[in-house]
Amino acid sequence: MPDGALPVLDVRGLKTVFRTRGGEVHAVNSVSFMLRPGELLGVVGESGSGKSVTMMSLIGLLPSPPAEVRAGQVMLGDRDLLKIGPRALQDVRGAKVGFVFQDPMTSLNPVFTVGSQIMEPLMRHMGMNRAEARKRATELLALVGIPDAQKRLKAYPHQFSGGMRQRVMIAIALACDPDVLIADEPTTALDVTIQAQIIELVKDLRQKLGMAIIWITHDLGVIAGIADRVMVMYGGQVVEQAPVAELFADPRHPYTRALLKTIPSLTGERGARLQVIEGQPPIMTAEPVACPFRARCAHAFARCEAENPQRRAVDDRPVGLGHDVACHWSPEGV
Amino acid sequence: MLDASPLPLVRVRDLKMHFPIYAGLLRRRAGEVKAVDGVSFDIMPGETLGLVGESGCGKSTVGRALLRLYTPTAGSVVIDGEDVATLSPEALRKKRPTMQMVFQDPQASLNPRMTLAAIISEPLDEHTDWSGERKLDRVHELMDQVGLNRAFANRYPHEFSGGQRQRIGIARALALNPKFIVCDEPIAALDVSIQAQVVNLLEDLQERLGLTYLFISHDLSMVRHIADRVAVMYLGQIAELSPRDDLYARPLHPYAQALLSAVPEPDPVREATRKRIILTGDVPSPANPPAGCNFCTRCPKVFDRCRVEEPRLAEVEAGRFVACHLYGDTNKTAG
Amino acid sequence: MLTFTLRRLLLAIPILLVISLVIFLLVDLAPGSPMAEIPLTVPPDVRQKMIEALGADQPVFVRYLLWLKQFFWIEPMTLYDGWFGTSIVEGQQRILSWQSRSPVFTIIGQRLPQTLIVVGTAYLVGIMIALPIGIYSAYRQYSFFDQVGTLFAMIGFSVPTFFSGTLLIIIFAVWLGWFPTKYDTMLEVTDWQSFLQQVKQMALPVMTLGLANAATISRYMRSSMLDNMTMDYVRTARAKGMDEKVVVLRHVLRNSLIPVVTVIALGIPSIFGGAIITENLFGVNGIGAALIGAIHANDLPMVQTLAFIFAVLIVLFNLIADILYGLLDPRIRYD
Amino acid sequence: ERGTDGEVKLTFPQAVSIMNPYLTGGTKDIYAASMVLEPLAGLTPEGVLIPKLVTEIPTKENGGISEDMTSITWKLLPDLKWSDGTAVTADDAVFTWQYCTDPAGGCSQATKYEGVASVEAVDASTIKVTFSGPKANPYTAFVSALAPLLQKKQFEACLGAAAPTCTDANNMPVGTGPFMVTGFTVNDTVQMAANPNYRDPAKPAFATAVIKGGGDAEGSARAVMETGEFDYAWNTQIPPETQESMKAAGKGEFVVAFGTLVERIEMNTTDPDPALPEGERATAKHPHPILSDIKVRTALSKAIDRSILVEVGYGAGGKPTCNVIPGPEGWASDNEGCIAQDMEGAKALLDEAGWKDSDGDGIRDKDGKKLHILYQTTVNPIRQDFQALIKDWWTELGVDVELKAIDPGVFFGGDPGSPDTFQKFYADVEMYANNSESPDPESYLGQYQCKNAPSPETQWQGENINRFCTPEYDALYATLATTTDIAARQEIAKKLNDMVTKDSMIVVPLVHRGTLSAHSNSLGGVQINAWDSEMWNAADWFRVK
Amino acid sequence: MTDASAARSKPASPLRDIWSQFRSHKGAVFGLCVLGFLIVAVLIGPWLWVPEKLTVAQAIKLKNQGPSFRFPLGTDQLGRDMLGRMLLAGRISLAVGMVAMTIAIVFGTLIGILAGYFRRLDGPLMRLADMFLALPLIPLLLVMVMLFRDRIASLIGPELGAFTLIVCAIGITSWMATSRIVRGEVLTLKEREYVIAARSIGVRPKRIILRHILPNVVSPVMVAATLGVADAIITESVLSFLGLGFPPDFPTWGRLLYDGLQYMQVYPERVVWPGLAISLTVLSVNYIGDGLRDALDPRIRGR
Ligand SMILES: Nc1ncnc2c1ncn2[C@@H]1O[C@H](COP(=O)(O)OP(=O)(O)OP(=O)(O)O)[C@@H](O)[C@H]1O
Ligand SMILES: Nc1ncnc2c1ncn2[C@@H]1O[C@H](COP(=O)(O)OP(=O)(O)OP(=O)(O)O)[C@@H](O)[C@H]1O
Ligand SMILES: [Mg+2]
Ligand SMILES: [Mg+2]
Repeated sequence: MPDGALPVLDVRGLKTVFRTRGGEVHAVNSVSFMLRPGELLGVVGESGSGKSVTMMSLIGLLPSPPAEVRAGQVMLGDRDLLKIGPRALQDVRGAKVGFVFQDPMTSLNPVFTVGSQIMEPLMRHMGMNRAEARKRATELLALVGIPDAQKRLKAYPHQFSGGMRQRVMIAIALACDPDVLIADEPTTALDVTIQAQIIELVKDLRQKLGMAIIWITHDLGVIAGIADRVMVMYGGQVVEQAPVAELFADPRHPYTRALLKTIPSLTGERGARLQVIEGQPPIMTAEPVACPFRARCAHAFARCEAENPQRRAVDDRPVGLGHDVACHWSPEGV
Repeated sequence: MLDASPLPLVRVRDLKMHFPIYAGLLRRRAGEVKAVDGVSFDIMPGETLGLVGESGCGKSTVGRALLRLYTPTAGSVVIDGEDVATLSPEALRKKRPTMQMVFQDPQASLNPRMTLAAIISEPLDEHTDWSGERKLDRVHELMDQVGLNRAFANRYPHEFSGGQRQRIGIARALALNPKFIVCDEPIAALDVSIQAQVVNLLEDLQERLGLTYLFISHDLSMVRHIADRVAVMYLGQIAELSPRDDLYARPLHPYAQALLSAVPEPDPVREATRKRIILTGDVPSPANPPAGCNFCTRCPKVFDRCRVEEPRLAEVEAGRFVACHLYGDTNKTAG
Repeated sequence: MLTFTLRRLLLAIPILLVISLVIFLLVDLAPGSPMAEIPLTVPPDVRQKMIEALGADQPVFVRYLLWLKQFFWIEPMTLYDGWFGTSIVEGQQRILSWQSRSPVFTIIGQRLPQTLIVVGTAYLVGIMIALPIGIYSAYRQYSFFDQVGTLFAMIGFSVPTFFSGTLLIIIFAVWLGWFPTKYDTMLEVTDWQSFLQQVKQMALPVMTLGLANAATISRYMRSSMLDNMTMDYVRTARAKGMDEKVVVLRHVLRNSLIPVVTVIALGIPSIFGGAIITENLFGVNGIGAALIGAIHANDLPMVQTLAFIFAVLIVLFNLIADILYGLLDPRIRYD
Repeated sequence: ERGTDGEVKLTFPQAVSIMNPYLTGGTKDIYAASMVLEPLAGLTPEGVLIPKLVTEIPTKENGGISEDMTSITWKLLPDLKWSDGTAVTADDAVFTWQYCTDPAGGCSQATKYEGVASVEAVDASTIKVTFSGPKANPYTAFVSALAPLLQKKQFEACLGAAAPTCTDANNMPVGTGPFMVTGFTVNDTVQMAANPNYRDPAKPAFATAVIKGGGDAEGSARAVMETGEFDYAWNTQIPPETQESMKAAGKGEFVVAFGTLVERIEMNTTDPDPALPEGERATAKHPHPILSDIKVRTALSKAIDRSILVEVGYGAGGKPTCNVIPGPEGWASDNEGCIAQDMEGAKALLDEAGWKDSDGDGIRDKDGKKLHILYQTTVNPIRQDFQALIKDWWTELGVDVELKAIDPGVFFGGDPGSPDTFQKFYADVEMYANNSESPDPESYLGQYQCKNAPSPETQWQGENINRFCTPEYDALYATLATTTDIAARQEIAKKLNDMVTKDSMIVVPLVHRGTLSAHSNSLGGVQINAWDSEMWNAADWFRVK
Repeated sequence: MTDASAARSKPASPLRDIWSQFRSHKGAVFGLCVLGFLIVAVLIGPWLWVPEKLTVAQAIKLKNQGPSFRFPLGTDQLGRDMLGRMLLAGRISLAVGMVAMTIAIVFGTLIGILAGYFRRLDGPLMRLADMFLALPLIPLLLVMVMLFRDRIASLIGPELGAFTLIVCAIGITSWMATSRIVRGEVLTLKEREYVIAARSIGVRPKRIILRHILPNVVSPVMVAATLGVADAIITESVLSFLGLGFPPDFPTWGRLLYDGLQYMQVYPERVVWPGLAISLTVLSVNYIGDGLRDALDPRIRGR
């Protein structure tokens, strides 16, 4: 991964809120990250930490109302996706940015054939005619490992198993050779042998097609297997970000550290009890003024109450490119 | 192991659950989906039996048939001395507090129109005559137990993230202090920090209340942590049933081997070097299972006999039951 | 699919027989007699003779059996004779209207075209107005357009056709003089001129009925669209970068149309049944006008036959709606 | 000149069902048929007989009627042809008589041939009708639109039970009238063309005629008076206000035919109390507890202001009346005593009868029984207005009035199983209209004979709705049946009229109603007629240029 | 932010929640106000607005007047005060509309739920619905009225009897659409996991239906209810027109509308008032239904 390459996606200070009856929910607070070409960025974090909302905010997929992107910049190449307006955004979605959602059962339209759903973006973005699109769709299906692709184009989603549907979703997302593929927990609804198939597939495709990928998941095992870099989110914020090996070897944020300890292993020692992170995730009804993790943090001190920590680099690489963390505390001492 | 120990809490014998397919002019039965086709196992009091297997292999169906949410086609399910499979509706209802379930899909298993408090207290409404105050206390207690903020009591399911929703489901199952809980992939949608809490919680509860679990999951590392014994299911049948440590150390059935190798490890170094057995193809349809061994269509070690003769679940080592011709004919069979 | 259809058709036969009996008894029990329109100056004994001549003095069951025979044997055979020049049932009494002494089926044959043209056009027009309104109202829920659409629909429901029809007559026929108020059933469309005239004379009844139809269907369309608008696949379509138009008009609409199409199919029998008040108001000599006339004149054979045909259509279109559902929704397959 | 004026378009609120007047009672059918089928003689608007297919009206003077009044002989016009070109002969008349008197045929005009012993064809053009006894009014058979001539050739196969099955003949009868049927849609449209064999070569002026049916009175009137789509609308009974506004459009005019139609209130002389056992309820066994007293009946009549009723309900289409036989001239009694409302007199009468408001609740009572009256009629906007007004007046008298409106199909249906028929009369008073179909009211007056009272024994059939029964009336009526002198008959009729109205107040006439029809200004020659079909002179109609 | 030891929060009353959401629905509030106004008007109106007592002769002179201070809505062809009649008519029409609609809805929902939930009842009940759909309405009503009018009238008096009969007649001839829709919904709801979850807790069918199924069929039922009110009011007018309805001196909106038709051209206000009243009622019921549907759905309520 050439460190100096220009990022394909550069997100700065993204803020998204939901207006609800109970007031505003600040789901995403000043999230910044960048994605370099060909890189696979893993995003982990607690449920509700704003992973999905962040990604959907990027390309305007959140229903508005209630969602509102308050601030930030999403540079895809040299364009700010938050500024270009809905029409231009449509040209980006599916073409430059592909999206794979968590639930393959409901994410495909039940009344259209799989083929037509794959062909749609091809005809929309690549200007293909039907025949071309069909040909390409067949290739795509074969690419994602569905045998007998020609015939399967005519099948309806309900005739596919969950794993196959997820492959179809991936085929759709890949259809127009996007620069960025965002996969929002693509394997959570599947089980391990199928998950293994999908992961192999994505690895394979990445090698062949060389696009940048954002992979959201709960599963640190999956991240360990495929990611180049990892971004850890908590309470709507990025709390730590590092190359995958560094993160697993030297986690800096108390949350990341705790997280890594909670996971049972398939092969290692089997402890009597799993490590847990005590306490509850924060309720994000106001703009955060303090560290969102402080209530559950073993190392919290006065400053954590008073000031929301900024991301700082752990070493000499700039924030966002190397290893950085948003914490007032550091293992070496404050 | 099956006959040496005291009386099992749950004793399943040759459980079959066939869903009929109707066809024809007079809606005759035209065939069946053999979702579960002859499953036998015991669960000792206080034990956790892990049930793993691919999607659609019939894990949930086993779980539901155990609780008589489906009426089994054949077989018996003796829970705490009573055959649940044949109980009368009223007796069954009385029996329900003993056996509970945590569901797979946290979104779908919660009524979107009920508040969290109402959902959790529903079993209490049904089976106790407690005062509102007392129920509320219990609800709050349960919410604490499963790690839900008390302030959420009046929220609706859609206002929670996936993980939080599942904890509501667990709280509901715990409400009546059951003896036996079927956990149908209860942690699948939870994030890791919560998974740990929940699993610890389940373990605590087991310790404190002597609960017995059937723990259905596809997270093999978690099953390793929580289960005492593990049954690996494939296409409506049990492929291997072994004590946990034996299984993870040395899986016998080719399917169990593939499954274990597919589990990702949260360690980039080891992940990079590990060898996986990637199975090809999908599970055959349970309405039309292959002749011979169920796994023969995907098995990397398949040989001729597999395609004609169905292997029986047999004890090949002490306490280890496998249904595979690789291990030859053995004398003892389970059940 | 075929067997499903056949099975349903077979099942329909006993139901229809029961319905026919119930209708017969009901119509018969209803007070009033075919002599009500006879002037009071006709003395009772003459009335009695007239009733005997009609066969109206026979016991109910005799008349029912006769009617059954006429309906299921003589009438179809008459048709057969007419086609093939045979004379299987020549001379046997067909179902005769008490009011006009003409065969009921001849009258229906004369009237059906008018009903189909006028009421059918109105239904089409109604659908054509309703769908866009429903779609847009749902897409912009609570917008000004939605509110106006709602208002329009509500007015459509709440204004009886006798009122809206008269209002349209006063505006378009009396004040503006654009359209005639009486439908000329003898008009034959031969050239442009007569076609224009036909269009003109259909304008008012079609407007009256179209308004009422559009109101209902647009409501269904709206709510069905709203249901589908929040589905996951809609998000997928947006993520693919599809135009808003494609998302709404292809993905959402196609799914939303499934229930609406069945509702539309269920409404089709009412086309055959005619629009009683509207037909009467504009002098369209359709089935509806025939029915109300027959009811007023206590023309039992006519009422009975029409009601039964109507029942057959309802049963039939229920089946068609089911089949349509299966055709439109690939998830549903009737075995 | 025949056929030069194009098309004449008529509209009827009720559509034509059948073109054979012998198989229908519906006025709409009879009127439509009258443009095609003709009787031997018709009646003028004045109620005078005129020859149609015959050379002259037979009388005793010209020898057409036998001295003993037992036979009448008609002579057909020479060279008379059916519209299909065949000759009209006396055989057709004989056949027509056979047709209507066949017991299995259910002929609705059977009364027209009542008392006819035989009809013979003396020769090809001479018809002799013989009665079973002396017939005071011999002009019933083959007279007026109700009893026209049928063509034997066409109807020969339709005698008796076969009558209803002859659909073609019933719908498209061959006639001698100015028009012949060219197209017939049941309950919708009758299409007609000028009869090429009509006896007057210059008539009719119109080449074709159309009768479109259906809708309501208002729509029919509008189609003539406002939109001008039609030339003639029959029976356009609409409120006076609407009449005025339609007239203002200037496209046509309303015409009224006054026959003998009288809107009246009938008083029940028997007790309709639901508490009475079925079979005794509303029978002569139990006289009415309130209305048996003539004072009460008179008081109720006096309280009504008939001119207001006319103004509200009919306008030019009605006149206040106190008679059941309000016309024609000569037959009507000059009784006008009820026209002026007399509220005070009515109150006094009730006081006198012992009905006093003893408890001050505004309702009179006697012996602890309230003066409560159930007042029923059919559903009809004008009748409901009348009910409202009359209820007001009666309430002012101190009567508690309960109203009920019944579907006309049920009310007039005569179904013995229904409690709501006018014959059963399960009410204290009821309102409807009735008329004599011919100027001579003999059969009409016969209604009030004792024997005609409906009762369970007669399956509740019978025209003596009030169960009025006095020997004097029956006796006087018997003399009417044998009196042949017109003047004497008229005297008797007036007496009979008075007996049921002003003398007994059994029948309380309200309004003498005309039938209101509308014709466009461009239709000439319309002469409205209450005694025969309104289209009686359709041959003379023409387009005003 | 997080406060695990938060003072125990009483469960907020769901009614209050629903009400607060309902209040935020402008249309619903409008509907409630209009309907409330109409109901209050017809309930206490006849006491507040007592039309002058006129003799027939006086009244006739004042017939067909336009609106004025003396007669705010004008007079009819008999010189009766229209406002007074509208108010009286509204009482009956509103009552008939609401009660008949309620009967139809309750009946339809009940049958729909039974058919959808209990497999064995499905066939028979749906055939019953088919049959009712196929029956000719007018003869059916005629028979019902013939058979029962006198009996009911002798029990509870002519007016109340007519009311009961009409309301029942309309109710039991208009439940079919609702029951079909409800059945369809129930069939899918029954397989939802939360219903299975409830079964696994041992919740009795009655409570499953009440708690889990019923609230989820509210929205289609609301639509049906809206249509039901309008239908009932209009059917009542048709019944009155056929002589099956109330005694003729009882005005109803439907009847006033029908009566006014004849005068529509000359005195358009005669049809405008009852027409407006019916439309307003239907419109407000619709909006209330909309609001209620949203208010009852927590997913929407959240917005
Ligand atoms: N429509 C909505 N209305 C209100 N709040 C919302 C809505 N959608 C999301 N949120 C809130 O936004 C926050 C972030 O949600 P998000 O879905 O991004 O979490 P996540 O990290 O993707 O969680 P998971 O792993 O469970 O998918 C959560 O607190 C959630 O409650
Ligand atoms: N009600 C039913 N009717 C017919 N077939 C059914 C029914 N329920 C389940 N099946 C079938 O039975 C088989 C086993 O289903 P089951 O839900 O038990 O699988 P599972 O192992 O729980 O899968 P997952 O991991 O996806 O939950 C599947 O093929 C399924 O299609
Ligand atoms: Mg998410
Ligand atoms: Mg499962």
